[in-house]
Amino acid sequence: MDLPKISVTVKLFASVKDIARVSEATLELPAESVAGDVVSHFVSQFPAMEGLRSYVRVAVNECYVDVSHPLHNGDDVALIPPVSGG
Amino acid sequence: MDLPKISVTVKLFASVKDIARVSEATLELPAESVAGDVVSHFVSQFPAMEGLRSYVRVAVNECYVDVSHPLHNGDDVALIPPVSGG
Amino acid sequence: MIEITDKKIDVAILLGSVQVPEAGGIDIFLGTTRNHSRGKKVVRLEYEAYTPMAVKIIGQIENEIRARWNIHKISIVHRIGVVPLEEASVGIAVSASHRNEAFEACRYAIDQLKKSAPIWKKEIFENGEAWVEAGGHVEKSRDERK
Amino acid sequence: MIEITDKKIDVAILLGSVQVPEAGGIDIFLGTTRNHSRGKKVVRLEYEAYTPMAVKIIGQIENEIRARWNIHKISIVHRIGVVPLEEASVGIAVSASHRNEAFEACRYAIDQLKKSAPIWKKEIFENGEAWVEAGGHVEKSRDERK
Repeated sequence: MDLPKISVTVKLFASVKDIARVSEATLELPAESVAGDVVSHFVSQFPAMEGLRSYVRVAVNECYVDVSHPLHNGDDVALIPPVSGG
Repeated sequence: MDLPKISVTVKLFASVKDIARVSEATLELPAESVAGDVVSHFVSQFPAMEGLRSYVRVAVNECYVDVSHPLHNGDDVALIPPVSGG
Repeated sequence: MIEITDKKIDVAILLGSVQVPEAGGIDIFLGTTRNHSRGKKVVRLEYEAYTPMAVKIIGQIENEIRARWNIHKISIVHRIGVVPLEEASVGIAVSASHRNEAFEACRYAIDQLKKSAPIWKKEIFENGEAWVEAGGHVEKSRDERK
Repeated sequence: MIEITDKKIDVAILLGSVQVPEAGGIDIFLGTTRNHSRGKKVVRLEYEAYTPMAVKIIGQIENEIRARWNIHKISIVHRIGVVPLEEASVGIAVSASHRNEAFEACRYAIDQLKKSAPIWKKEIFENGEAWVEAGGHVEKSRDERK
């Protein structure tokens, strides 16, 4: 019996986008996934992101969230490398 | 025997000018006069300046000076009421 | 006025956006592209933003400022894309009845924007480029990044 | 640039006068005519200066600032004559490599100018006027001042 899945849109920026060579991706995740799981997914797929792991913040639906924040189907997830605007 | 005299130019501004109704005057003073004597001269001539006596600063040749600053012939003396630029 | 734009920031428009008859003091801060960074010669900067979230975060900064200081108007504009030398990447204007509030609120706005707005700066050097990211600069030489 | 002028202060010119490729931050302060003062409705302001001395004193303020902060350029312009509501009576711009210096130097410049530059402000109300002088306001009603 398959576990239920959710689908989220992931937005990538700056160095993270350069490493992944993509600015947006759709990700299928187990229903009980949390924000940190999206980071883990990308780090495992792109080892070059490992160094950023401790620095990247996650935003869900345009709000910063904790890595333990539960995800829901249709969420907009953004990986936010350390910001440097201004 | 007359005491020697000096002549100074006095510049008046803002409320002091309004009271004196003149923006510049030439004043003959005894040779040993100091900056404070110019203030005294105007206060005695215009009693309405009495209230300003403790607030007015004196500048000689475009520099703030103490009331005891000795005056010389040809000096430019300015009576500086409390400033309010900006 | 809160804006993320790819156009040059016009300081006269920025000023006009906060001018009100009640204001006695206006402080304007501009962050400009500097020709040097960490000992290297910078040719230009390039900015990228997560625009809708940046607008939202900057709106939150405005709310915090209004709760802390008695100001009249505040405008925060950030430019994205290429920002040549001397030009402004960010412009903040604050009007208040008294100058103290204008200065403090403006200073707070730029400090908070730098901490939390999802905007990224890439420094373009003569022979390389780097995303500026606190905690680690991700550098590439011209040759590597084909 | 240090200037006492009877013309409107142009913020774009003020900004241009301090822009250099070495600058990372520029702070601009504008003191503007407010429609209220000590509970009264202000119609306009009028400024008078002892111009040559004001230029000299402002030059000394610039020297003090350069001794205390590492800045690139500073411009201080004061307008005299009538200054209508919302318009600037004073404009100060400071460029520096880092924003902290720009903010602090700009703040210091306006604080010192207000303390020592021989410039005077007259507030024109609906039915009277007053020279603003710390330690005592010299007021006249419209009728008295014929």
